[in-house]
Amino acid sequence: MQEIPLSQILFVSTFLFFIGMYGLLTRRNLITMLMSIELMLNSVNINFVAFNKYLFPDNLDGLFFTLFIITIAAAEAAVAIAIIINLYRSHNSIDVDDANEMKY
Amino acid sequence: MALSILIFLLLFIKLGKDRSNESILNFINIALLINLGTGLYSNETGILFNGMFNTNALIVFEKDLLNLAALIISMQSYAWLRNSKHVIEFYLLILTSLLGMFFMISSGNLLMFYLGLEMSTIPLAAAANFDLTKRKSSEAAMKLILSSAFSSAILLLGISFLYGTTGTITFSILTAHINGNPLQLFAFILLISGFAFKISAVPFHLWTADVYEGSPVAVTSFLSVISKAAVLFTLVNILYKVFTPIASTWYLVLVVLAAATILIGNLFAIRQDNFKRFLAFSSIAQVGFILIGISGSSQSGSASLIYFILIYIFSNLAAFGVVSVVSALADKENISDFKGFYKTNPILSWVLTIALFSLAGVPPTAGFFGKLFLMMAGAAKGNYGLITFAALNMVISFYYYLRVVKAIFMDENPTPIQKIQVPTISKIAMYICVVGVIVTGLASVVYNYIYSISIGL
Amino acid sequence: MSNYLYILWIPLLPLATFVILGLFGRKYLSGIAGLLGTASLLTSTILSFVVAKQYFFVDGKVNGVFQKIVALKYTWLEFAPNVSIDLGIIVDPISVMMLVVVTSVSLMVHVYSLGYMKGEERFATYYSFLSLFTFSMLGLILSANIFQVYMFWELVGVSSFLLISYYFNKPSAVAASKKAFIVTRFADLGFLIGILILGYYGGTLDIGLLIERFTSVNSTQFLSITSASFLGASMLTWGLTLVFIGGAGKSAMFPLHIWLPDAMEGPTPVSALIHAATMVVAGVYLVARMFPVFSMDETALNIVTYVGAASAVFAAVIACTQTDIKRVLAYSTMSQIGYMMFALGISKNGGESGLGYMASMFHLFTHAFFKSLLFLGAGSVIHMVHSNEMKDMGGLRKLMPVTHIAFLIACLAIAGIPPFAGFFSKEEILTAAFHENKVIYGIALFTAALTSFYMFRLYFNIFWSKEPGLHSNTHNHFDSHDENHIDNSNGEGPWVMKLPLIILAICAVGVGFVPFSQLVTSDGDALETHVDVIFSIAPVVLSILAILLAANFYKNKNNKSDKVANAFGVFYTAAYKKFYVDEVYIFITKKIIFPFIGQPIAWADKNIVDGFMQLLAKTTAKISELIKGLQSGKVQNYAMYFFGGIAVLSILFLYIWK
Amino acid sequence: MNLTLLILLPLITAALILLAKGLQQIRVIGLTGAIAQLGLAGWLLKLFIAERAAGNNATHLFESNQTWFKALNINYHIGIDGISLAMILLTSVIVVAGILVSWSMDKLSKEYFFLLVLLSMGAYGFFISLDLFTLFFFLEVAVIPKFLLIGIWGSGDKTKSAMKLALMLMGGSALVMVGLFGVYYNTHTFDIVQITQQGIPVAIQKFFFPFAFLGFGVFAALFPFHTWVPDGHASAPTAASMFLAGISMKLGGYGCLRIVALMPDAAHTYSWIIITLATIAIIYGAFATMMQTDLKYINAYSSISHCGFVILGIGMMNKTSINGAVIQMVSHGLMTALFFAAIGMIYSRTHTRIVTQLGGLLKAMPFISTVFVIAGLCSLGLPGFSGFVAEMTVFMGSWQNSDGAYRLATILSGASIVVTAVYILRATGRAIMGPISDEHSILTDATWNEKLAAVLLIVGILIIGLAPFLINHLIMPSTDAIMVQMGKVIAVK
Repeated sequence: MQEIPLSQILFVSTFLFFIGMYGLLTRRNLITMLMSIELMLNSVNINFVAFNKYLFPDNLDGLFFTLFIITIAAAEAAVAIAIIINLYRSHNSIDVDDANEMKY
Repeated sequence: MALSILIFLLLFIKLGKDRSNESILNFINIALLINLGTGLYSNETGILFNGMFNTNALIVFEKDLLNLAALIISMQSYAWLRNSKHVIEFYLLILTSLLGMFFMISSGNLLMFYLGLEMSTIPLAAAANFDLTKRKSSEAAMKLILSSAFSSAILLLGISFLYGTTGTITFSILTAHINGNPLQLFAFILLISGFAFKISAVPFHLWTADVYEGSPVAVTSFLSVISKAAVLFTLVNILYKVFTPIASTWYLVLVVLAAATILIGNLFAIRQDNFKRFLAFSSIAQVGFILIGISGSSQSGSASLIYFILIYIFSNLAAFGVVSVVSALADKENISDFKGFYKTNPILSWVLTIALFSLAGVPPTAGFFGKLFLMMAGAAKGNYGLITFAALNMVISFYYYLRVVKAIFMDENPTPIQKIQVPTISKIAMYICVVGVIVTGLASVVYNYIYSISIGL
Repeated sequence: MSNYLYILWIPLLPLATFVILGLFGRKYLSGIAGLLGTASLLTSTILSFVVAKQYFFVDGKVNGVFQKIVALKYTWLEFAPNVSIDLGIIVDPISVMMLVVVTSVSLMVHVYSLGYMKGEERFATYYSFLSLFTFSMLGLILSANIFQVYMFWELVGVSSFLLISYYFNKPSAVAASKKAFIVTRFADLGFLIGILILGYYGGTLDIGLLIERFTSVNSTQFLSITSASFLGASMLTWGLTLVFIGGAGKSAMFPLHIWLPDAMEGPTPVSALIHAATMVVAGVYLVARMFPVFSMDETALNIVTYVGAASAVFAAVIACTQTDIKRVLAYSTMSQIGYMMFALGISKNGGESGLGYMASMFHLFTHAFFKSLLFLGAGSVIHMVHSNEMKDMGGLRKLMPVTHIAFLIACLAIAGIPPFAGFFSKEEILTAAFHENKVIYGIALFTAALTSFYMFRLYFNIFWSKEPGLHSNTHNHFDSHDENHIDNSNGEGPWVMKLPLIILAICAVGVGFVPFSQLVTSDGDALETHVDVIFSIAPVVLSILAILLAANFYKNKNNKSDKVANAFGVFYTAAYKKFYVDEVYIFITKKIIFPFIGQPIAWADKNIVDGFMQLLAKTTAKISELIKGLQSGKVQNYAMYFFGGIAVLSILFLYIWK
Repeated sequence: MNLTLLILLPLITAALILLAKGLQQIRVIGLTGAIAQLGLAGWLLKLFIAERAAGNNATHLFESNQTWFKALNINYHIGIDGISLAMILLTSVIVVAGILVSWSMDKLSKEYFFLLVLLSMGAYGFFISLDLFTLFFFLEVAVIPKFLLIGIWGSGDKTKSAMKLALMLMGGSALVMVGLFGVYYNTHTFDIVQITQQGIPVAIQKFFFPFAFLGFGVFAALFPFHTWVPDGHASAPTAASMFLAGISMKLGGYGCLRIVALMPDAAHTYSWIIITLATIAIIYGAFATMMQTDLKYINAYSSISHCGFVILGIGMMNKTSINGAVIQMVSHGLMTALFFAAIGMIYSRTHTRIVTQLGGLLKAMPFISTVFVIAGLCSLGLPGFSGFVAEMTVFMGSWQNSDGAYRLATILSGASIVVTAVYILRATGRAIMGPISDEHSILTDATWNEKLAAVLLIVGILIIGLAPFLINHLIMPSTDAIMVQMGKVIAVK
């Protein structure tokens, strides 16, 4: 079996990233937005792994980084969801556009 | 280093027992004081985790600044915390994020830096939501967490590209591999945007105002002073140490950001009525000046940055101190509420006024020196167009600072804020700030020390 | 020559009086103020007579020529090396002559005022101002430095301002004082620039040096000033003309005369002192002082001549039509000064042809006495009648005999009837004119005739024309005189008012016989003059005819004069309206300067210059309003902007500035 | 002696004022402090003259130079020459007078006197600085007190005027700042003395001179940056107006002079612009004044016109004219302070400043009216008062420039003295003379403190006016030094 070239993987990751961004910018539901951010983070993970595997296989910086990203993403998500829950308590909705009292 | 451990210690001590808020608060403040003291005395240069965590005189000094700020903030928020149920949690969050900042400042590679960044951000998002019942508070937290997550995603993308092009995440090695090819530049821009988001430089600043307005005053001041300061320190470290090969590029980036930041910050600040929001935009404008200073990319550049941060801590916290007391005890947060403030609360008014003058950069307050030195550092590059632009923007900033002074002293108001009984600790904090504001400038020894320890390009 | 240093006391005494009265007069000294002032002035007068004796008859002459003696020179303000204002005292024929005139006339006025101003509320202030004026006038006379002249020039102006507006709650007086000050100020500007020019080219402000440098034809200064020219005229001409404008302003030469008639709003003794005898001749004095320089420049001299002549006849014509007696006198003053001016204008420097100079000074000398006499007489009349208008007077000869005689003498003197003083001086002037310039001679003759006509018109209107006692004094009372003046019982007033009249009357007869040509000449060298009877016939006869005409018109009440007036028609009204010069001025100031310069500037300052600053502020605010949409409050837009920012930066740095 | 005393004394006074209790204590302390300043200044004068007599011909006397910000080579370098000494004397006199006229200021008196003293401190510091940084520091120190003084104790549309004043002055100082940076980065020092020794490259001068000069020009009410003057002065309380016109505007003139001395080549290049602006200011100010009806506006606009003479004298760049400029600064300071004092006294009694509503005040309040008239006469340049000396010296000096355009400028500015006469006499004729209205006829004359203040200022005016050689001897050597360092001593023919 022959290897998948780096470029294609990078393409996938970039694609993923922009999907994530698209989701973030268009979706109204906070949870969905959070998920799209996760997508972006994952695309970054793919980057790291790919770089590490293809370009610099001799040390594991990339992999470590990925691990840490995953952990922190989890933490972030946890806090974010907590906040969203609280937001739901106060606003009775998790639609992002309902939360725009503060402007200008 | 020592400081961080200390923090953890007193965190765990508090977790178990439950005391009356006052005692806890006093205890914490004392602990923070000790912490600050140790910080001032521990001055060793060292490297841990093979270069992931390093420290030296400069970094220690920066940490001391942050400790000082943390102490002042906690003293000021006394009035607010006294009758809140979650004191310990609050401190847990705040101090964790402080610790995160320490990691970030003394980080030796991108991974450590990223950890520190997140460690400092996420708790703050939670803390922003601390007024659990307030709608604004939760909205602010939501905005903060979402946009910071987004920004860190961008940042990570940048880092990943950087890694991809250089093959390392260690600063010391990184420098050698930077050759300014397009992908690297792009990565760098992503990285800078991540920073710009944290220090809320235009156009990455939009979350600032809302979050500042929504979150509790203590958190706001923490955000506006400490987290900003920490990120700026790191930024300078990275720019001056790591990205030296593309200095010409990042100089231009900084110029663009600075100009935009000053202008937009000022233009928005003119209109604000909510005091926290007003301070948010004013602090944005301040960041613009700081960026000018950094762009000087010289020893005096970084020195003036740190110097300004010190002054900024004093002056901004003095302002926030007054605001927090007023909002906690009189539940007023609008500038228009401050009309005729002088009649009822002369002392607070003077504190606020001096703070604002210092922010505006009026002698003999320290702000004058701070701003002037930033500008001087920037002028070293000979880019007088930018300097003139900034100087004229200072006039705009004068307008809105003086507007507040005008409200306090000159405007008539049938129902001014009633006399406020300021708790002793907060009072002490304010006095510390005021003294700082006045002394830091005139006593040149401060600046000279900072200069001696700070780094050039 | 420091043995003239005591001259210093002559101006200093009045100054001291001024200071003392000015500081403490109101409160403590209001009783003795008059006496104090008079006493100090008496001393100065005596001193100045001593000076005159010493200078003219003891040691003024050095081998037959009167010297210019600089008795004092103190550098007061140094602009630059050897360009400085030096306070100095110059002693030469004209200054000594003026010393005598000013001090004695001023003394007379001081004495007279003791009665005339008695009981005034601001009696002390009045005397302090009088002293101030006397001081400044003396200072002006003694100035050895042209800038010093300018200083005292201004001081004279301001003291005249203060005295005219003495009745400060009387709007017309205030207006008159303003007018006087501003018009003369305008002229002074010319003077100042003239000084700057002369000083610049002369390299000094010292009059002696200036004269010395500008009269030696091949001195570098003279060459530079004559070679430099502007608008076709040499700088010398410009400088002198501008200086003359200054003089013309003070001496009320046409067209800068408009302030003089209004200045009559001041107390009458003041008019006698300032606006008849002393200040108004300052212009003549100035020209005489600079005469050697003037004589180097034909153009300037011609200007002097024709302005003088024009003013002389112009004023005389107007004088014939006025009904306010003080105004008549004012115009006659103007006309007489015109005489002096053109006499200077036609003169040459030194020798026989310097006759005009001598004549002019002589006329100045005599005129001072009889004109002040006329004013004081008029003052007595007004004091009694409480009105300035001829129609309120008449037939007073019985009621006030002394005044009547004095006034008559003065009229004869000014009309140039021998052997009164005016005759001699006027004679000299006519002779000079006859020799130099026939046109001027004609004008002079005509003016002389007019003079005697209007003077006697005045005389008859006051003292004859009606039957004694018929005059009504119920007419408009001076609101400046309070009750104790209004009753007629005091007749001609106390002896302090009569005495000066008598003394001056004697002078008006006597001073003609002063051997003036021996003493005051352009070059200090004595000048032989002889009264040529044949020559004198024409003017004298003319004057007498004019007097008879006046008698015919006005001796008894009749309407001949009105017929003549109607015969002249438009011309008469024009003259009566002073040829509308005032109107022109008012038009220029009120209708042109204020609305077309002042108001636009004031408007522009509010709306354009300041408006621009306002606009900046407004625009800033506006912009911040416009862009507030950026802060939409929607976190997704924030992310969008974030992304946009990255995009912009990337484009900038990856494609544009790479 | 140690010049720092000049700064410490006001500081101590201010501190004591803060500690004092009650109006009586406060104002007594304030007055004592002010008189102490006056004494100090006088003593300084005495020492100065003694030094000079002893043959000490150094440009600056009583120099002292401490390092301040070592890293940036910023020094606290102070010292005085004749010009600064004249300015210091002026300041001290005006401070005393200002404290005296605000004797009965009962609204927030503590803050009021505190700010006044602070302002004076700024002025002193400014005048003794020989280091551009220190100079700039004190320049800005003197701004904010004005804002508060006008905004809190002012009258009319006070906050707007205060804001306008503060912003425009700050704009000015911003420009100054840029200029100073330019100088700094091309000479690596802020020290005036050093800079004059090593000189500044001409190209640099040409680039940065406009910044610095216009910056100070804003303070000196240079056209078209003068619009803060009328509103500011009109709204300010009496003492503040006196300080503003008497001291602050002098900061500008003094600064301009120093800048010209620092960058003579650039100044020479741009002198025609400077002179044009100055001439416009003179004429324009005079005519604008003619149209005013509010006494304070009259004086404010006339200040614009008079300060034009300062700029004119500086722009003409010869010894005499610069002498004139300095004398004019002092003279105008005293004169305008006197004027504002008189206006303040009138206003506090009649509660109106509109000329047409006044009249015949001479009857009710002879002293105040006399003061007013004296101020007026001084302002229209009557011999015997300082105005005459100053303006004549400026004329004389500027006339030395034989260039036609400069001559024209001189003549035009000379013409302004006529206009001055017009508006002064209009004001006097309406307000002081003429018939008095009944409700004004019962008003009282000046109180002892007002009299004292007025007399003090008048004495100052008279000293200059009657014995100009005194001040001339004081400043002449310094102007000589300036001319030498400008390398163009235009010897008067």
